[in-house]
Amino acid sequence: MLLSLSGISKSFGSVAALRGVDLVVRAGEVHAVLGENGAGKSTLMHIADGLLRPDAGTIAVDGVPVRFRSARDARRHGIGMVHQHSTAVPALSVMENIALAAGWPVAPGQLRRRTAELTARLALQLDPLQPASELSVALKQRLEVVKALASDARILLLDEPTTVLAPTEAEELFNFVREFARSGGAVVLITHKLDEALAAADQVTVLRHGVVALAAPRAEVAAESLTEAMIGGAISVAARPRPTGDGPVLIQCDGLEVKGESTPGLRSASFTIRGGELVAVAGVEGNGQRELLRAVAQLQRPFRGLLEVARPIAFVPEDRTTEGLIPALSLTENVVLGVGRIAPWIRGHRVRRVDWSAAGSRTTELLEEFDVRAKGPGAAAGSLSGGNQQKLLIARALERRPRVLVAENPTRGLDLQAAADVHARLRSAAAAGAAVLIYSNDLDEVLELGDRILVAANGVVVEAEAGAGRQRLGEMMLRSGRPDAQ
Amino acid sequence: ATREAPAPFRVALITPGSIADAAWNSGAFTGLGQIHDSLGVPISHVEARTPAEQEEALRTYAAQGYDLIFGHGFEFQSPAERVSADYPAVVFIITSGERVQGNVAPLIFRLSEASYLAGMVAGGLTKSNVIGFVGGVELPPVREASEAWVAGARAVNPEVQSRTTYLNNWDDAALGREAARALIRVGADMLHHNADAAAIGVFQAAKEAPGVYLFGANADQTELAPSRVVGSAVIDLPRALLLVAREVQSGTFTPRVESFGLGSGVVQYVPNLALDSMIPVALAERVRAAEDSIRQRDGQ
Amino acid sequence: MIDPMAVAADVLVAAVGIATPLALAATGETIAERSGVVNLGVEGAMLFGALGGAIGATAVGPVVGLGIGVLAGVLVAALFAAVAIGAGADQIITGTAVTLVSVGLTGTIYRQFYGPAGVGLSLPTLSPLPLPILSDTPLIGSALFAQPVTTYAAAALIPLTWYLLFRTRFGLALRAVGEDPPAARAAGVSVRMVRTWAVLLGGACAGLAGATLVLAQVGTFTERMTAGRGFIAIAIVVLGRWNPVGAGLAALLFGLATALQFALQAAGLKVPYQFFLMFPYLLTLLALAGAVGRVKAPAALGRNEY
Amino acid sequence: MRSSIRALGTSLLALAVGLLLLAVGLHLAGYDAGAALAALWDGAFGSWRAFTGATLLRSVPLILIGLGFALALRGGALNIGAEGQFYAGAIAAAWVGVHAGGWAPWIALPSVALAGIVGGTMWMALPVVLKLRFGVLEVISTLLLNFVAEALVSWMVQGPMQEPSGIYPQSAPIVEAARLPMLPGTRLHLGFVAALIAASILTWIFARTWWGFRLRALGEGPRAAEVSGRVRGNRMIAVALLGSGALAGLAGAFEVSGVSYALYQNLSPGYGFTAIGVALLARLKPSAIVLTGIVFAALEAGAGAMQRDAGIPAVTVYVVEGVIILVLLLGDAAARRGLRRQVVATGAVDGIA
Ligand SMILES: Nc1ncnc2c1ncn2[C@@H]1O[C@H](COP(=O)(O)OP(=O)(O)OP(=O)(O)O)[C@@H](O)[C@H]1O
Ligand SMILES: Nc1ncnc2c1ncn2[C@@H]1O[C@H](COP(=O)(O)OP(=O)(O)OP(=O)(O)O)[C@@H](O)[C@H]1O
Ligand SMILES: [Mg+2]
Ligand SMILES: [Mg+2]
Repeated sequence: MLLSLSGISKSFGSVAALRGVDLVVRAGEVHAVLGENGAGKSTLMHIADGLLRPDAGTIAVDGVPVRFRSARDARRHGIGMVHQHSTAVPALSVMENIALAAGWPVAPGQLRRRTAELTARLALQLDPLQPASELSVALKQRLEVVKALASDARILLLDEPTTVLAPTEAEELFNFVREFARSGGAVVLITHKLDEALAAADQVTVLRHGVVALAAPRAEVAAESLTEAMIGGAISVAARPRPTGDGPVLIQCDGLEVKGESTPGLRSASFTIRGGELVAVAGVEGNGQRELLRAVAQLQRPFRGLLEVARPIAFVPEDRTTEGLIPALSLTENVVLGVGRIAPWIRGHRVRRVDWSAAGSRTTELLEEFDVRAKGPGAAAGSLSGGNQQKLLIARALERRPRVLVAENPTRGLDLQAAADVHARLRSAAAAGAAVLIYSNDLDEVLELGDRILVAANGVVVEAEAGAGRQRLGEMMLRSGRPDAQ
Repeated sequence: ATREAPAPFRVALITPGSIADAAWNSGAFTGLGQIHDSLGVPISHVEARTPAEQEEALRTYAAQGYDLIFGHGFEFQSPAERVSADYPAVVFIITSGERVQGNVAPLIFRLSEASYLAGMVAGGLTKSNVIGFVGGVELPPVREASEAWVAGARAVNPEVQSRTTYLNNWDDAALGREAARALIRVGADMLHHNADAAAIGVFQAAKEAPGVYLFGANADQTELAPSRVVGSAVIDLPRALLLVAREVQSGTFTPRVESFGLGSGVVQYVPNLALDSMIPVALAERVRAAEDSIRQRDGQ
Repeated sequence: MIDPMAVAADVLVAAVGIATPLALAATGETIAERSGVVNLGVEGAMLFGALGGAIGATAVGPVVGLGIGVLAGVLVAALFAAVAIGAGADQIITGTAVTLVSVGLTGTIYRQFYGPAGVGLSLPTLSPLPLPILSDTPLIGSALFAQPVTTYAAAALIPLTWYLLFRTRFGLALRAVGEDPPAARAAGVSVRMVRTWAVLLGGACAGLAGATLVLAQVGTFTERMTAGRGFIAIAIVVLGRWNPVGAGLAALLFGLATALQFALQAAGLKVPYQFFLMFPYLLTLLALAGAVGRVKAPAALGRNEY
Repeated sequence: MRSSIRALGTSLLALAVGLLLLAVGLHLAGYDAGAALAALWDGAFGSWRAFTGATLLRSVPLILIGLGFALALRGGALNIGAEGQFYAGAIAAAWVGVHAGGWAPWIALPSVALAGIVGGTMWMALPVVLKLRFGVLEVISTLLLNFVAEALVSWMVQGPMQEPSGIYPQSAPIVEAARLPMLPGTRLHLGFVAALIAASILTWIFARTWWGFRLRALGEGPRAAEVSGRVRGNRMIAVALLGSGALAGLAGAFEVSGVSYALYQNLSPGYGFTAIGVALLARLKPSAIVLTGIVFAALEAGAGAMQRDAGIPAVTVYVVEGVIILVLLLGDAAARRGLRRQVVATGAVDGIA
């Protein structure tokens, strides 16, 4: 018995995030913790990592009760954590971030060597000298994993470590995790991907509304019983409307080039998207898809080529808390900010005013309609769980009644039900006549969602033939992709 | 109705800066103390640095029934005139003031007469024929002192070149030192100042540089550098303030332009006796003669 | 009669002298700001350092004066830390209030010692300490190598601080705290602890800077004698891009501009002296616009919520 | 509601403890602590004359500059240069005021105010250009320009704008028509009303307008405001900074046309810096800025009274002022912590939550 948490309770104000939760993790085991968004998984991990102090309950390591006053105490007891959202310090380099988390010495030459060794051993490539601020979300997550593994931890807490990793990377990570457990370590794995959990775990604990809904060895549970425990029923998936594809052309680009910030960017894209279509872009991080979407969303200026996009446009950024929402502002304020001045609650022409009560009541409706779990429209956006933040972002984007909807990794970190809901929303936006353009690091999502699929490789975006499968897309993604090689 | 006993005679002083400047403001504060000691009257002091504070202080003292209010600087002139219109019975004395209006009267110190004598000594002693002056802020009395210092030196030695530096500051002694060092670098070997506390740095600079001598201002500053201070241009502020206060208390005061120069003894050139031997007899003679003629002119 | 080479050398000497307390205070403030704390109390810490230096020198001697100056600076910084870090009050107001208290307390204490109209006391000062051979280098020799010991202290402090910030684990934690306190916390760093240490180190430097003013320059204490140097030091931190080496260079630039300003006034040019007074600030602005360019402050600077 | 009452209680308690400590300190230093604190109170609030002529009068520049500081900081920009903008406004206003001979008051007064606004705005233009073109942080450019402005005003009163006799470092007095009328029965000029109006306008802008909301969003989350709110950050910050300068310039104009009636080089006792505390303590809320502006002004007014009526030396009075501000801060911090425990923490763990 390496790590045991018993009777843990934790409230934030009037929100009871955890109520008497027990979790026992033994040496040599991978313990999956499942639960819908807001179930309390991250909170539990923060308590185990010394970042939050429980209101009640005890923690024991190796059977000895401990009290963590900071993450350093947890580190001292051999606990390492991969956070759901990046905890890298943006201004520091990759290797400095690792040194900070692992307590490595800071001499640059040595540090660089150790970092290179570690990333090579884990097969998670990172440039030691790159500032963390320049890393994409996926690379940040990679760094998060490397940081946790750098400090010789015996107990690893992984809070959704694979949400934006490429499939091969996820594979490598799980290999490592299993090896880690086999050599006597203990792993807590939080994920929303059931198959992942079932493949990797020895034990499963399901949290629901802050209490343990199910705890059993992997061998004794089936996928259906897990969803049952998580949401109290089966996942409901809305019927998939048929793509019409005969609407007007809403997005058109030809020979589009967009400069990237730290990557080569987009070197060539030529396609059109009509109203009613949902187009998904597949690609390994850093191959130009990000620049493509941002150019379509009018956030980045094309460098060359033609780009015509119908208005209004709505955009859902992947980085929820810095580009999407302002954590300190209320939900209503965040909705008002994102819907913009075309909203009905904007009054007056010469001096535009905001009718806050109209905005507030509309926000209340949206929370209801999109099943955003929050205390109310006045709650701070930062107090929402990741999944609920995402639902709010989608709700807000659709509130613009967009003709063009652009979304990056739209279901990252969402639980199964929430992801299904978001998918349904995106589809119905398309069904209502909008052109929807997304990219996702999750190939399954691309395959499931896209009426048409584009593949970004090496800055070149080409369309996959209808009916292309996993295998074929994978090949296209890895192609060297010179513009003339099509 | 019964007649109230007359309120006691009270005196107030408003200084435009800290009274720990070892010069202009501290002298007035000492004077206020002497008024209290000699006349046995209640006194009050306040520091007021801005026009807003200065007018408020004048007005408040007047409203509180103070009989005599010293505004210690020319900047009190126009606010005092405004306040005086509402409190005609109160006497306002403006040191370095401009003119008489109602019960507002200036008290003028011709420190420049003493600075002139200091300049004469400097002009006679300089070996480099360069003399320097460090000013705090270019206020009228400061500029007058600096001009008189130069005129005095030229009167003795037409070859003399003068250099003047302003700090825009009365507190920063380290800057005062740098200003003086810059003057010394261009050859100045005789220095004078009117920079209150900031001038302490001037003394330090002189102490560090061989062959450089200087002249104090406002008070006898020999103590600050006994081997380098040749003399000081001194205002006996306490004495002047006490004189006026006496008059006002006894009811004999009539508003007038009261001006103190060498003749009155309120302004003096005080030599450092320890360095007397430095000064050639002929030069000493000329300075004494100049002093006498100024006194006489004052007397008329 | 006047050798321009000698004058130039002397201007450099003055520049380094003027720069010394600024560099000391700015280096300390760089440490504090790198940890995310902007301490406007440096002005107060300098003043107390100056008074401590004066008292120490009166009682024992100039070297002890330096020590007491440092201690006084640390005490002022501790007051700031207690309110701004301990209680989490706004840093800017706390710094202003601490400076106000320091101006008042130093004045009050000084008057208690030396009377209400405080006579300037004459203290033994630290005379220049020429380094053999080096100080004979033409032009820059005396500017760099014939200075009081505090100038050498500043010169040593700058690389030491650089090492502390960029080559030690404490420095790494400190920078992390200044950029992203929640992330630093997730890495196990105690934000309050690190910030407190940073502020105390800053206070020590400011105290030394104040003592330098008294013991290496003026030779006495006067009320408000720091005259805004603490605030200039904060500008120098920005100009130096939150890097101790940059701060040292920026302090030198500022010292040079001030020394030149006085040299120009003393040269007797017929230009209103106010334009010379503007010179150091305009030069700094120019440097900011030209050579220095875009800079980013530590992201969590001035923020208390973590 | 309950929690805010408790918060108020905490800060009052802190205030009481702080004042007690202060009294003990003064007593130990050999002063009559009772008389000192009584004088502090009397000088600030003790009479209608003191309240209007000392406290409220001083609060005008503090409120105006504090509002300007809040305006810029709402958008995330720090204007440390109000002192300079104040002087620029004062110079411009004095120039117009001196040359307004023969104008009717209803032309002269608005012209003087406008001149102040233009002066303050122009003085802010350089930092804005430097920020937009060269990325120079406004914190430092505005700060440096304070020193330049001080030298400039010193030159003005000894050079081009010096009074006709050429002796005194001050401008000629401004004409009668350019002098702000006093509120009846007081020495408080009309600028106070203008400050209250400015506060209400700003309240309205922040609370009700689209522009004001987006400015706040920019300050709270610049990336999100630009990406999700399509706020053009630089443009908006530029406008906010210029507005900030305008308010400081207006304060300078009022000081000339309502108090000193001429340009002096020491018009401001550091309003620009005190006002930062005023705005921050008020959490940038305009209505609260009026209140904290009056509190800080009262402290200054009371400081004078402590010297006058209780014989406390000016330097010692600084200690009293500083300690009271620290005590206010501690009370406020304690109250806020009480509140935080009540309300759901916002963004406390964000980034790791
Ligand atoms: N700092 C906080 N302040 C207030 N409420 C919080 C805070 N952190 C979490 N909560 C609330 O606690 C509950 C549990 O949140 P937690 O982040 O643990 O969920 P989760 O299971 O990790 O969800 P997800 O899968 O979306 O990451 C949610 O209702 C959330 O809103
Ligand atoms: N939330 C949003 N998502 C995507 N695009 C948006 C969003 N809000 C505005 N836009 C687009 O950004 C551009 C600018 O929008 P808008 O004119 O509303 O902004 P604005 O700042 O109010 O403009 P101005 O300042 O000129 O009045 C338009 O092309 C608009 O369609
Ligand atoms: Mg979570
Ligand atoms: Mg527009």
